[in-house]
Amino acid sequence: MNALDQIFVAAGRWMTGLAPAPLQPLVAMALAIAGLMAVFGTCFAVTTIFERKILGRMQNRLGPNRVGPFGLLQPMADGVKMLTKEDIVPFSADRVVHFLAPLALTVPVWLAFAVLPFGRNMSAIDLNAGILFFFAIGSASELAVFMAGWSSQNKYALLGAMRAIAQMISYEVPLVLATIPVLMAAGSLSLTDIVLAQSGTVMGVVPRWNVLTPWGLAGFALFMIAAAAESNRCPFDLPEGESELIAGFLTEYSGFKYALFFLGEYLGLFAVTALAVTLFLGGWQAPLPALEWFPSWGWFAVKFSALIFLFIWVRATLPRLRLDQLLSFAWKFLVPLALVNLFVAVGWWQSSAWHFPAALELRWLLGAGLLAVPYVWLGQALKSGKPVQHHYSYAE
Amino acid sequence: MLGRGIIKGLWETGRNFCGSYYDPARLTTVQYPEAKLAPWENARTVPFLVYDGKDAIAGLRCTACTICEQECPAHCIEIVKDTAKRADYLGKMQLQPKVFDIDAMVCMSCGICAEVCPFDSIKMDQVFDLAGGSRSMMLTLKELAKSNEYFRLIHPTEAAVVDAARAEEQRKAQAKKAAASPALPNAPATSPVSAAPARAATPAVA
Amino acid sequence: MNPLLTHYLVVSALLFSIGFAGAVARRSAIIVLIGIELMLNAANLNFIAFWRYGAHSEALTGVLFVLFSIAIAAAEAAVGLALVIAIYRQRKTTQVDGLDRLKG
Amino acid sequence: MLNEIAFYLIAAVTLGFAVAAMALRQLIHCALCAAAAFAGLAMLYLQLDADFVGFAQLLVYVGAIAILIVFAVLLTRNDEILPGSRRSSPSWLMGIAAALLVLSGIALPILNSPSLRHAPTATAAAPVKLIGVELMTHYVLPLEMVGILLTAALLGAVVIAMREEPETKTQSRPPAARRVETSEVVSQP
Repeated sequence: MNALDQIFVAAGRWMTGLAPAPLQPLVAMALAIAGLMAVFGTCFAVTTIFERKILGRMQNRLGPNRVGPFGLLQPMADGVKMLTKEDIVPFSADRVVHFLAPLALTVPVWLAFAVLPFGRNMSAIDLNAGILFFFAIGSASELAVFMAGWSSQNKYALLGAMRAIAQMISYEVPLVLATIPVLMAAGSLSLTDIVLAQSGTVMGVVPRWNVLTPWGLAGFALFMIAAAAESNRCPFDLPEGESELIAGFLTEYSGFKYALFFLGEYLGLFAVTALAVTLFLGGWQAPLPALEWFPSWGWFAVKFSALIFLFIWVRATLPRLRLDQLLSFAWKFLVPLALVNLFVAVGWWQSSAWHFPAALELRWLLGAGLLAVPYVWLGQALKSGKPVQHHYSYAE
Repeated sequence: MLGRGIIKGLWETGRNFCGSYYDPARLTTVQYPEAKLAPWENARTVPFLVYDGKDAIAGLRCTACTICEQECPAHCIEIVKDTAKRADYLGKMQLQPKVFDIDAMVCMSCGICAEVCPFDSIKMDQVFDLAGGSRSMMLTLKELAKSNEYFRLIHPTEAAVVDAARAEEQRKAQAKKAAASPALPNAPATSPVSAAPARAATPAVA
Repeated sequence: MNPLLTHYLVVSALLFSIGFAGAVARRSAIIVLIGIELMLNAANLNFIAFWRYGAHSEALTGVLFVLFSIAIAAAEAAVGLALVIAIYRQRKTTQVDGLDRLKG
Repeated sequence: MLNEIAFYLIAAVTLGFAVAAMALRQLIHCALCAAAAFAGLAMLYLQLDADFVGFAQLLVYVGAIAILIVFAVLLTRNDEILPGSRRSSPSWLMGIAAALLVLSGIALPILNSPSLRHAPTATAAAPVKLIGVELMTHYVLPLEMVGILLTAALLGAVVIAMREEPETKTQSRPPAARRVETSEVVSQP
């Protein structure tokens, strides 16, 4: 069990050992980078094909099945198509910024993977402010989106970029607020510590994952909603809403640069999904001690794939929101609920000293009730809100 | 309550996802080159010329009257009349086309040519994978001429009407002929269409 | 070998002067604000450098000062840019030398 | 050695972007260069072992302030198209001279003081936990003040940038023409 669990760590150590001593730190870094890029690059390719197949199945279609067996080589065909297409830069575009925007989006996203623990002893760097690093890096993508939209000199691109920024900034708030109870529970900003804080079981059968507490469940839901919005996934994909904005900030991109944006978006989704696994689903931990024969990175992959499937499922189901719905959903629903969740989390720990019979059930009931009441109430308020009065301040 | 619609929607898509694996009837996709949907009976693409019997040129119904050429809004039909004449299914001597070209690139599938044809000769085809390697898609007489059996196959209702009408005319013509000169032997091929479709309309001049 | 404290301080001084030059020489109010931000950042760099190279790095004073400074810079930028936008709406300009009247 | 190369590289890039941010003609370019300079400073902080500050710098400056600047530029963008407008103020030479004077005033003493020429002390670290403890004990009052300040700044910014009421009245559609739209977020109940 241990050998299989640590196989990647051991392989990395062995390969590092082959290099001369002064170069070893560099080699270790390069290996970690290469490993991450290989795994998540493949993951990107695999996700694109499976997403299309699953979407097809959910709409009673077959999905792509032409290239290779069962269409599994479709990503390669897509890649060849993308990379051999002409790279068009609009005549009036700001060439330098237009060129830099895809890079500015993709590079930080790759960096974000550095702090995520994908298995036991398997994170590229273990920063003690890991999650802060993650969010700091993630905030750079807003600027990249703006660069793309502005440099294209296209009103659809600019509108798409503005929408994307408004959306990313709005949903970053519930994203971070949903994370805070987890950080408080673990008492650390290091993702490795957060995973370790979720080890063990309650009464031998229920894993001590954050998602299995009232505040964790609510936080997980909030986090996933905000994550979908952060990574421009359906139903929050209106920055590139093709029916109204052509392709938003991607309008003027083609060929390799478009492929980079596409890659960046999927990698962003992967990163934030991996973070959700780490924060709420116990990271690489097996659910029960009896299941620890399965390697930790395997557990991580299982949870990760399940969440990616959830995203695809939601994408197949829900229609796109309107912009004002999107923003009021963030500010009038998610943010207040995340704040309530914070209080529930504190109450949960404060009540952990209760020792009378059925204390756990009572705590659960209280926590769930405290969350359900604002949920219903805010939901009602959101639905019966006054009609939005549109006035377009800067479109005269 | 907020979210009930989401749950319902997720349930529906989830059911589709699982259902499409165990119930192939759910899948609506027809995988085109291997499997094709039968076209609707009234579907039409480019025109073609109907001939009777075995020989495409000899059995051609077209009499080179050029009505279709004149009526075609896109001017995609070009007919050159032949000088020689030949007898049609009623025994009348008719002209025949020497050249009959349809530029399928220009044709817009309106079907006016088929409407105006008094000889039920030009009809609308149903071939639709017409993509080719060149910009020219000039259909000549050789490609245009298709048998009556083919016509029956693609437009059974219309073909039955046309065949019945032609058999009736033929019958009348023969009756007239018989009345005029009873001594002469009968012209061959008068069997009704429905009885033996494959051998029904043997050319009158055979 | 690590860079000396002098290096960081010189970088900080250069950054401060660049920000100062921009704030003084450019006409656009937004550039002036960026210049002020750069000057603030130069000061922050000094704090961090002195904390790192100082004798009592366990005290964390420099780090915490910079954290507060960043928070204040954020507030300053928000209010400053809101002012720029409000002024633009009144005067249709953001050039600082065009804003020489007190009457609105 | 590696550290030193990294330092020179980062410092050069940061200063280059800072100069560009002050000197370029297009305001958006200036804003983007400023963002790059802020990111470079964050890297300098990281090199000084101040992880938390570096990430906070990235989060606040690149994630928030740069976006704010960019938005401000876009909202005031008719401004830069004025024909014949100069980007520098009339007395820009004086400004540059003053900046050089400031530079010499700061840099010369730094370069001339030998007491600053020392390598860093033993490894210093600012662990997150310690920062948190300090913020909650010694610095709890400043922390609260910053909280109040940020709230006030938020409200102030909204109030300042908010459009005056009469103007919105004249620009909105008349109530009769307005469709009744429910701002329903998700599907039917």
